[in-house]
Amino acid sequence: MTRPLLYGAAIFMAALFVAPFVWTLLTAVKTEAELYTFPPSFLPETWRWENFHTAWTKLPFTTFLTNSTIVVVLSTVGQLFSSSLVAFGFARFRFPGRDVLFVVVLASMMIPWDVKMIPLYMQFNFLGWINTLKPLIVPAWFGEAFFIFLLRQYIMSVPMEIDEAARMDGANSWQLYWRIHLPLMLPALVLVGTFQFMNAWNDYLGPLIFLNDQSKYTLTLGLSMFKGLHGQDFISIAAITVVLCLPPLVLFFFAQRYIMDSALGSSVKG
Amino acid sequence: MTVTTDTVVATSSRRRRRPVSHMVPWLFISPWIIGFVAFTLGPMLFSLYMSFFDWPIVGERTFIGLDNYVTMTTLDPQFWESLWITVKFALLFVPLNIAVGFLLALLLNAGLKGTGVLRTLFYLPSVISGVALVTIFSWLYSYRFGVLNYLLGFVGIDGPNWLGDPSWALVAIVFASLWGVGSTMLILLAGLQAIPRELYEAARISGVPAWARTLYITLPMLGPMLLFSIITSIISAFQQLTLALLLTEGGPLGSTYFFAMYIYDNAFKYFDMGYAAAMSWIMFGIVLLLSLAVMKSSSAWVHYEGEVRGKKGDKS
Amino acid sequence: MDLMVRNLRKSFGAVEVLRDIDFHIHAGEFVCFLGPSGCGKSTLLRCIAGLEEIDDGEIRLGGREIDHLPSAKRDISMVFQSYALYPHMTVAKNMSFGLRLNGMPRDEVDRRIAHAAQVLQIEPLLGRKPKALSGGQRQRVAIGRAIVREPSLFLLDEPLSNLDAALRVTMRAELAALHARLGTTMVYVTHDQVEAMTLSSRVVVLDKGSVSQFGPPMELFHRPANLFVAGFIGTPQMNFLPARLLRAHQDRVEVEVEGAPGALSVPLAAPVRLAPGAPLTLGVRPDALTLGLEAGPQVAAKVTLVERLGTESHVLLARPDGTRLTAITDAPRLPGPGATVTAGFAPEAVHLFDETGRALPRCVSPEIAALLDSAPSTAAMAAEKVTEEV
Amino acid sequence: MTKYASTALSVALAGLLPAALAAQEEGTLRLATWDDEESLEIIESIAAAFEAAHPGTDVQIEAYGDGYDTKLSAAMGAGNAPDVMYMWNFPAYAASLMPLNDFIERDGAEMDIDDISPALLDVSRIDGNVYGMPAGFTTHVIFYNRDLLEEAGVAEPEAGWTWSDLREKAAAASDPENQVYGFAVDARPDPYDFEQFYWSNGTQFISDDGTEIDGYMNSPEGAEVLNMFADMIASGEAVALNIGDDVSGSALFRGGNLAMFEGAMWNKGGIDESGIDYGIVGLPAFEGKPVKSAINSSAVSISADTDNPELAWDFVKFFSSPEAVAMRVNDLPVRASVAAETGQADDPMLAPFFEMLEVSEGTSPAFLKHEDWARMQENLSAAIEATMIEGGNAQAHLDDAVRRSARFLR
Repeated sequence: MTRPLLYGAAIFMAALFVAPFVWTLLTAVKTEAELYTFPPSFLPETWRWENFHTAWTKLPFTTFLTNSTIVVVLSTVGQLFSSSLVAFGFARFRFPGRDVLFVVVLASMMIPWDVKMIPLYMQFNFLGWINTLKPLIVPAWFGEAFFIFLLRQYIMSVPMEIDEAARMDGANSWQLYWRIHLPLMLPALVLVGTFQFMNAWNDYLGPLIFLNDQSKYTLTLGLSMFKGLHGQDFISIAAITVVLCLPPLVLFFFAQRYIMDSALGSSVKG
Repeated sequence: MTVTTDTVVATSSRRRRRPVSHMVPWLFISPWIIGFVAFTLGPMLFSLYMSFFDWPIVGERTFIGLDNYVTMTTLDPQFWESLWITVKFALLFVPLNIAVGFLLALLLNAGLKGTGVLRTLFYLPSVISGVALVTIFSWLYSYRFGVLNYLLGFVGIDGPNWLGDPSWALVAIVFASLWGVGSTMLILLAGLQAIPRELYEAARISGVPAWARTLYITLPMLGPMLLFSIITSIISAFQQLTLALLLTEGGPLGSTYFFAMYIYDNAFKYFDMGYAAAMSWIMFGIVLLLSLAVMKSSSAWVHYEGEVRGKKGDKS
Repeated sequence: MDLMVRNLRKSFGAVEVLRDIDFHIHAGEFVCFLGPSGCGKSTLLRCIAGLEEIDDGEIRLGGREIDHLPSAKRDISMVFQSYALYPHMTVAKNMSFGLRLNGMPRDEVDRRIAHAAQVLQIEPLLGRKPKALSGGQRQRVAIGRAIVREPSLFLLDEPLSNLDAALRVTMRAELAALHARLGTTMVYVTHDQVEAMTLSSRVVVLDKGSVSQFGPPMELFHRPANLFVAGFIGTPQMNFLPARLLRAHQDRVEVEVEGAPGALSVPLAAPVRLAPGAPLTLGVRPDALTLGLEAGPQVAAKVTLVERLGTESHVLLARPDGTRLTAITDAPRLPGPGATVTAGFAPEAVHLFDETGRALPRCVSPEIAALLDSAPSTAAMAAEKVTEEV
Repeated sequence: MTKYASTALSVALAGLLPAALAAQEEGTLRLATWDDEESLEIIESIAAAFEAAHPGTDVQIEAYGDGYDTKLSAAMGAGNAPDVMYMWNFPAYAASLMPLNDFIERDGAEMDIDDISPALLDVSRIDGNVYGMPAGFTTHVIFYNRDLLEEAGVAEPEAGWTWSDLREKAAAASDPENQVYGFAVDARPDPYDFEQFYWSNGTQFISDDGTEIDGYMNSPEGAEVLNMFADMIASGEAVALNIGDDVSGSALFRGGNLAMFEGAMWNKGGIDESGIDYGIVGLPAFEGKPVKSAINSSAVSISADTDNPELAWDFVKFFSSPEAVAMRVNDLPVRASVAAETGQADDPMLAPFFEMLEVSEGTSPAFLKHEDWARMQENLSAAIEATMIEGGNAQAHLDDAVRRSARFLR
């Protein structure tokens, strides 16, 4: 295939994917009246950058940001550790019941969240965790099926001989996990980290159900407060949306090169 | 308890100990087991229990046996309509999601300049939270004020009423969900990265054309990640809720009234938790069967480099 | 140290992949496990390495029973077919990983790495990651990783199979030199008989999960213990013809070859107890199959192909019953394809096998006998009573 | 002037009298609302006034926006409901709410219960039990754009007008080429609000005893309502809302693209901000029939499981007291006295709301009459939407809705 064709495709796709974001950004600096014109006005008459500040200070967004950060950081660390550990257990050992258990792992992805919610609420209420950030953090320390599955698939693409070599070198199972597989999983771990970060950052139902007090709210809950039963504050929603996108985007921009930096591949085969 | 079963299976009559202790695998997966029992199994069984009740969110609960299941399959036309809509959606979404994700991953793997930026741009929509994405799409698709039809107008196309026309709304939702193809793309990209370059070089030297290299090297080597993407796509197709709930509210004329949304409505609009739980279990069953079928078929097309040896011995 | 394997048995589920494995490798020996793919040679190696659990039998290294020990405690190093280098570690880290895990002091680790790197000539590569190495370099690193641990036994699983032909020859020589230098016992798995014949002092030939013959390379060639070894060792393959025992004498037998009138009198090293008329298989290596011989029993065959290789030529023949034969000759004038020729064989060049495939004790020429006797381990082998015939 | 004076006085009185009684009632009171960020400030100031009057109490406001029902049902299902909460869907939640009859009987005189319109109390009454005290309300009216009507050369609407008047004016004002529409018809209205048109045309969704929908939901009068709206869309007099985009009528009105628009108090703030020159008039009537409006009330209820019913009741009482009601500027006062004192009842921009409240007494919304109404209503919504999309044929769609709903009436 010719390069120019590829570049053309790449630019076209990129434009397609960026358009919604640009549109949001432009909306954020418009006046409300400009939203409902036809033909649509792409550029605002005046760029009202103060919309960002206005939206941010309408509600205690700095508090929300702190809460979101705590949830995201703690849950991501926990998720990376626990899911990789469990994935390694499933990928590299044979034990009775393993395959059945793994189907259970898969199955646990398939339960609609809305039905689990009330029992979960009761349980967290019993533990005294309602209106704390714990329900949003602690479960991540026990691994999540999606990530376990993802990492297991990755580990299974690492030749078994690497493990055998390490075993012959005297590595026990923990060392095999910690010193061989964890570094090898790096690209997949960055993926998991990104996904978990995004899930926690954008989670709406969890915080809605488990948090009561505004001082505990996360950013998405704050965002949703611009949307009442009758009508919504489009400009503020757009402004906060843009702000909300930036941290994950910046993080992803720096993290993504590790996804490409797979040590595997050409290195293990002759 | 688990350890005991393990010892029984080690049939060797000899004094010899296995190289790896029986306990070790269980230690590795113990976080998940604890988490599963604590945060999933209980709620799951509880919802199964609920499904045999007339369970309003507040007030009296009555045991009604299988009534919920009987009602939904024999008396409730919406159950079948929603199921059919969801199946249609899955049939459109799963192949497209995989295909687009794969093509984008290939594009990013082609070694173009500025790939880092492209990757970020492709992934951008996945970063935007569902609620915000919905707002954006309602502007894009808007019949009167929408950018999409405005742009289509330039090329002489009179755009359809995307969200207002029952025959277009589902398609519009499929397109909108494809904006979130970023995760599939990344997963497949990570898989592509793990394919040894030598395989391509060898094939190129033997004069295999590019399309054939993709078909005969890339796809088979990508097996594990493709399998993952297919199964998770199926699951997410069946659980599709946000877009239907916020973008079309199930309309027009119920044409995007997904199964998951009907579950949601039963739970939070009609406050009928028993019925919602029963529907969830039906959906759970369907998705589980589909996934198992895909898994089962996968042994024919997925190849694992590091498969644990002695698979046959596993059964004993 | 010496490696002793006794009555080893291994199954994967219902499939028995190794049975009655029994041999003794002396300290300092270089032994190859040779056999076609699927014969169990890699599994046997992995059992010794501790990567597979054995179902029965015992493995002793230097007299110490190791079969119940985890791999790391067995004092064994292994070089994998794919090298299995740790992709995320530099060459130096790859080699030192095992040492560091065992808590070896830093300076000792450094000393050993430096030494191994010097021996293998990979000093400039120490800071690189495997990705940045060529196939041959990776091979050296894999060997380096094995030798720094200074084990009592090296296991090598087809270490040369991923290299190109020229590099393979070089590395073969280097491996031999390395063995000479280290003096450590080495066990080497290969399906390539050239490697086995050139490198090892003795060869374990495996067939369908059991040891077919264990002996020095020349012993396998000149005195194959059975049909399998006879057919497996030597290129082109030995020719086999159905035959029948006419009469057995003290030091020789008279044999009639199917389709070849007349009796062939074959000398034997020891008497056999077989009834006249017993079916035999007669084996003759291609270079001993003479075309157009005047005397003795001969078989008729049609030439199907002539391959001229310069110093010699291979003539491929087909008998009327479909049996295929190969003859090697250095005669300049050869019959063309389609011609019918007769092929004969010198009695002292033939191998005889009984109905079960076991070889009748062959009488070899004095020169060859001397060669076989000079092999270092023959005496020990005799003492060992290695009778592996199935 | 009088407004501020009276408010200050009431706050002072309210603060002094119960303060002595409430001194020992301390603790945290959880208050759940569906308010968005804009209206939240009002609740916060009311809560602050309550805290000032009840030293030692802390009102924790929990605002869930449009996630309100999801949150509340999860909390109630798990038995951890807030002490006091906004409420409108009484049939769904009644089992978890505390009947207020005893409290009202005890304190009714003190709180001057007769000042509150009975029509508003009716909405929170089930089987004779009152489950919530109204704090604010709105009825439905027509907002009209003076400039657009003038341009079209038609007179401004006046109280007592009819739908044919409206259609005439709408037809005159419509100019779709220039994105100007005479009226807006919501293709997916909230059936709760939509029932006002059924009432105005002399019918209702479901029989008074809640056992029959055939002949009600699909009555000829009902079909007439649907067909009329569909016809307005088809003839170009009105623009259809909620088919293909989520641009709201109030947004179009604020943008000057809409001459007339049916709305409620919650639309008024935004319209005021837009600077459009507009007027308000009551809903039009169907020829020769009395006009009715839906009543949307914000009531506050007490959880049946609250640990502190007395404190919760104090708060509810305070919330519907004249001073708190006066603080709620985003909807209408439930107390006639407050409406009169603040002059709201005479304000031409508010009077039509009160007029609509007066004429709408005695209506009973469908959801109070049958526990499965929420499910039946889904079929009705589908029928309305289908009629609007198809441009008519209401009778068939309504018959279908009745047929699909029949199983809930068993």
